[in-house]
Amino acid sequence: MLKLEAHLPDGKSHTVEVQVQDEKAEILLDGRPLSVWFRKLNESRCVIDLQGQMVDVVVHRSGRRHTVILGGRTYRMELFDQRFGRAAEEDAGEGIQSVRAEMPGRVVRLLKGVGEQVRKNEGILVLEAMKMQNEVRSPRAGLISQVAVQEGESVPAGQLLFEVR
Amino acid sequence: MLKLEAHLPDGKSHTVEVQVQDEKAEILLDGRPLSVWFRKLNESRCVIDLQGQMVDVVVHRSGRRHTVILGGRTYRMELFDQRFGRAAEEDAGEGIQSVRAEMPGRVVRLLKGVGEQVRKNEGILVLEAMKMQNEVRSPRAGLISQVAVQEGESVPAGQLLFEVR
Amino acid sequence: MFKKILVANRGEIAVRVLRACREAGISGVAVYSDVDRAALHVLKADEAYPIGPAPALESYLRMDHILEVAKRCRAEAIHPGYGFLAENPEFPEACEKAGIVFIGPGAQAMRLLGNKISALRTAREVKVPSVPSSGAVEDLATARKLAKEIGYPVMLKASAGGGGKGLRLVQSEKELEQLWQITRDEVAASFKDPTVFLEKYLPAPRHIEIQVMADQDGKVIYFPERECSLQRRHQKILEESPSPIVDPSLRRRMGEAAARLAKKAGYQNAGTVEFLVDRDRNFYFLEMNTRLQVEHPVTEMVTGVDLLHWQIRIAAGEKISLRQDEIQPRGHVLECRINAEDPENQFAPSPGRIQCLEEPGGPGVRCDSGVYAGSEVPIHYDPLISKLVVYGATREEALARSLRALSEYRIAGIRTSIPFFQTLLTHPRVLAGDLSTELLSEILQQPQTQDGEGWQEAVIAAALMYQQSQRRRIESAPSRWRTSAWDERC
Amino acid sequence: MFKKILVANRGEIAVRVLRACREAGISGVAVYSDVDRAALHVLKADEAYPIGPAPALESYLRMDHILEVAKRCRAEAIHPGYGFLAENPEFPEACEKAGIVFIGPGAQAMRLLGNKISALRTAREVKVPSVPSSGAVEDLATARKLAKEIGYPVMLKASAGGGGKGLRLVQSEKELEQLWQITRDEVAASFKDPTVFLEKYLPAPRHIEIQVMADQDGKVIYFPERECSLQRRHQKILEESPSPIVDPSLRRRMGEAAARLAKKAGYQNAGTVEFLVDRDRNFYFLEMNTRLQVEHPVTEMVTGVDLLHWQIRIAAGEKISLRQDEIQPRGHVLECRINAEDPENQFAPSPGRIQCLEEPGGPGVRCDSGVYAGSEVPIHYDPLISKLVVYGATREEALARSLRALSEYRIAGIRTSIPFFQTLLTHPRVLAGDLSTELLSEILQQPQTQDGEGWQEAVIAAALMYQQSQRRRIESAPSRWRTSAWDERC
Repeated sequence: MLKLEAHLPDGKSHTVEVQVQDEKAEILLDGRPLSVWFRKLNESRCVIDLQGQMVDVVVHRSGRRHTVILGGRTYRMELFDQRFGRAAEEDAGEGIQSVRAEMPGRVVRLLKGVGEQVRKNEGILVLEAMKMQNEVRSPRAGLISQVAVQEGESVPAGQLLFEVR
Repeated sequence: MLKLEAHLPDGKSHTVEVQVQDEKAEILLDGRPLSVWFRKLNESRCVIDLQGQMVDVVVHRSGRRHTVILGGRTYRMELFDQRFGRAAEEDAGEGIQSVRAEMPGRVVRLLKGVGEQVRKNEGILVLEAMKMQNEVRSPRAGLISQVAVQEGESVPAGQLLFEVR
Repeated sequence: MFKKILVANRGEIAVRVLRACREAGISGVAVYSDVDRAALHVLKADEAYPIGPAPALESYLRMDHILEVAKRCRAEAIHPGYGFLAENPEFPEACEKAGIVFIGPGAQAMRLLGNKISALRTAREVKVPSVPSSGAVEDLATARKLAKEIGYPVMLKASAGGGGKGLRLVQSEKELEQLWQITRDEVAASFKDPTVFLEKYLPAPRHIEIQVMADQDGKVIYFPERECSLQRRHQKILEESPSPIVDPSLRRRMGEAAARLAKKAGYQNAGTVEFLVDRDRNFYFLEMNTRLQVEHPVTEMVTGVDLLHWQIRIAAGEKISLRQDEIQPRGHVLECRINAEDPENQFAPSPGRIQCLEEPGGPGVRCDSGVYAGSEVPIHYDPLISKLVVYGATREEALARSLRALSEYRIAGIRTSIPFFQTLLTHPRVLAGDLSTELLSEILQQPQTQDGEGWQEAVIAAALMYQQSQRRRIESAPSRWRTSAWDERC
Repeated sequence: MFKKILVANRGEIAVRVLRACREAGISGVAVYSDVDRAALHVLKADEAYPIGPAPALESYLRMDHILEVAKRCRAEAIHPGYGFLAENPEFPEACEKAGIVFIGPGAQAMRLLGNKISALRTAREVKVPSVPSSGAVEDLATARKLAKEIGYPVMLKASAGGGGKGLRLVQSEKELEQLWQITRDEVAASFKDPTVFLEKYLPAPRHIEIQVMADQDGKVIYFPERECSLQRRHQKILEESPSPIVDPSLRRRMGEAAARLAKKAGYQNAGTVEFLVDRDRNFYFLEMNTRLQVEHPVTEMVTGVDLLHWQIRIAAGEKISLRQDEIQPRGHVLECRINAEDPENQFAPSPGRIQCLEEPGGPGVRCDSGVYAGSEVPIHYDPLISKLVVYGATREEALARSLRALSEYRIAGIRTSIPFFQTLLTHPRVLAGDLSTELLSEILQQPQTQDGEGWQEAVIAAALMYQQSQRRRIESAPSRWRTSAWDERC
């Protein structure tokens, strides 16, 4: 049985254990047993019979992050495989937190500088991509310990933008 | 360089050799060299730059048989990989020729029996599937040497229907 | 209004009904046979229940199973779609007994109009023209007189006829005299009943039909005609509205005739009155379809009226609020029925798994599809997988746009009638609107010339994709067994 | 008619134009930047040519490259789409010099109407109302007098203003007296030019626009209005026709005003006159868009007229054969702009590869898409990937159907604004048609409540798909390296 931990955007987490035999899946969701019919259509799509309601589901995965489209609605979550444990960086609620560019773009404006105190969700800089400007915010309250980019600079995806501690 | 022989429905055949490096493909079509840009999108789809016209192509393969949808038109062909040679049964223009059910269905009527002389494309039996009746025809002129099914019988795909020699 | 509707059908029509339910805020229930467990109509439903094995007789035709599901899930109404149980008067009766609303006409009207003889009688009662014919004719003198009345050419037919026997086309009185005795003898030899009669011969008629809608108060409205002359083995394959030969006056006369018939029969909900139309634009009642038809989207697109929504509203007791004069055609609409069949192999069925599916889009294009990428087209049901319905400001624009849309389809895994439509919609007689119920078989008898263009590109594409698959195979398959497994898979 | 047209654009609008070309039997030529080599517009074209690197300044904005391609492939005309070069008067001039027809207005009309001041002057000349305002005001006494003429509330504004500085909302004469000197001082301190003036304040106005079409003979027709009040940062995101507040009389008056302006400016081809409409249904000229707009399909669907085909015909010298009274709205049409952006993260751009794409279908649904499954959404261009245009017999039906259609989208690989529309189209004020240009920012300020339903099913689905991927991984990956490679890929 594969055991996973699902982290939802509302901060809650749940355990889910799955075992699949042909098109039958046995599931333990937070310990509650469920039995569902399940057919995988391709890499990103499957059909699940949820006791009378048959739904087709699109699941897009990027590392631990999963986007699930179900019944026309979009759900996001992170899945942690209990076999591998949770990566250390993810647990780092304390200490230095690095923020990287989610996509390539251009740094239009710096709103905060090194040494400034910031609140959680406070805007630190403005990135432009696809003709839109977007504030990149601090994931936590703290002190800006590094700003790794300059105004006007173009950054690739994954580039370190700033650190807060 | 991979060397293939393509058999078209009009009876003509052509040789094609391909070599691919990243998104550049070098091709010899009946000895004529061509260089095209090529990007595979997924298992059944690709985009090819045919010297100014960019086309997306769907290729569906079932063994040697290929169905190609290109520019909204459908092309069919068989491809023979020169490394493996051509299977003996395919070369059998002479001798006994077996005809199998292309899809599951029900035998509605037998039109010919064992020992009857038939012309090429003459109907031998009628198969029903999807509320439609379809004559299965003889691939060549000759004598019906075996009829392997009965009227009213349901047959799976691939089931031997009859032999003509 | 209903809170929950069960759809007693599958494929594109079940999807159509379920979409209407969702748009009306009604819960939609699907039923499915074993092979349809992951079919599109099941996925579009709010609830779905199994009703039996694949053969329709054991599932979609099982009234008892369907009604049991309806009762269990507390559906208040059932929509039958077309085919299966849609025109079986026992079904509305069984629904009534179970306290469930049948979305369609009552059993009585269905019986009256479903039977050709009583339908014809009803049509005559309300002066809806039908193909002129004599009663039984005993002797040549009477035959001569009646043939003159009907007008040549006429058909000399055995009352008990069938299979083309005892059937003669008679062009003139002289021919009648020559053929009378021969036909009599042939009929006497072929059938128990030697009676013959005369019927007007319609050379190359058109099939033109009128959609009607009637509410529970007996208000009947009619819609602009649909022409469905292009048929293969009596199966419509291309429909359009308006008809290239119908003018406003004929439209009104046909519409009023259809409405009279529906009213006389006490008809409720959606139905279609089919006519044959001859070269002089006379129309003759053929039969009535007591259900929503495959080609209903043509009417929806040309009038802007949603027939499904009205079907549901009427069944729920609402009155038709549309005025007859509000229902006007705008532009021109064509429908191609996309079947899972192989036009290059006598339209043989082509069931299987759809590997890749991309449907056309953009202006004026409506796809009513019953399949999706990854779904199975089973062998057990009819081959219609999708309807391509296309609007144009003019017939010419609708034709050109249909061709554009057809060229956008990408379907792999099964064969479809799409290449056939690409040829058909460029045929001079189709372009000219010069249609008849015989045209399609004439076209199909002509050799289908496939020009040689494009094969080089196709060969290159196939070779490149083959090469790619081989590359992967070589990299990932260490054993001979792997190689074979791969061959199976593709 | 032209034989070949080059489309100087990308994305959904290039696809739209190329579809029109195909339908008209015209060869369509695409141009593409390096990142767009396999983009949908390239695949829809009969020919395609590269014009430079990804940044628009080096490709789609390079007139010289585009004209060189046009000359080389012998295109007779160029369609600019919207954005990029569409409203740059130098482009039609350069086309003319190169002997190529520009499908759009002439450079002169474009200049006249593209400049706000000369456009406003032209509007006044033909009595098209604009927002009432004073000239420069020197003293409080004059201000009092002029404010009374304009009518309260008024805005007190700096001529040189910008960024909200020197901008005061004045509700009454008493307020004017209080604010006059403060504002004057602030303006004098903020700007070199201390001039202030008064302008009528329109609280929560609606954005309503009129599509016009003019041929080379100067015949101008107008179309039923589009309401585009729902905007985010001045970007329209939802458009509809008819407007919930426009009646036939207002429609005619706005249409005639727009036509007068186009005629006065010697306008040719398609254009749109934008108005603000206040609560008393007074309309005020805002600006004119001298191109085809993103939201043109709304008008096409509500009138049945193909604007693209007419654009091409007019550019080829054809006269408009449509009569003004033939152009009538039927039913109701809504358009949702589907963007590659993340509505749960301040609408951050979401470029990337589209892994899976299924678009809605069925009755009343039109998708104008610029992407396909497997295509890349690059970071360099605007985030519009598709437009969902939906027809209903009524506004209510169009809203319900839009929600149904939105629920049918399946897009994986990028994030889109679809979930946002699913919330927006259930907002009471949107349902009531109680719109204004300020509504969307009000809605966005409210906390977006996401109810907790469905997460169990989502977690189960994600876990099952993860399990399946692990199964394959375990079976096929013998080494640690393989495992990491797989992780990268997913």
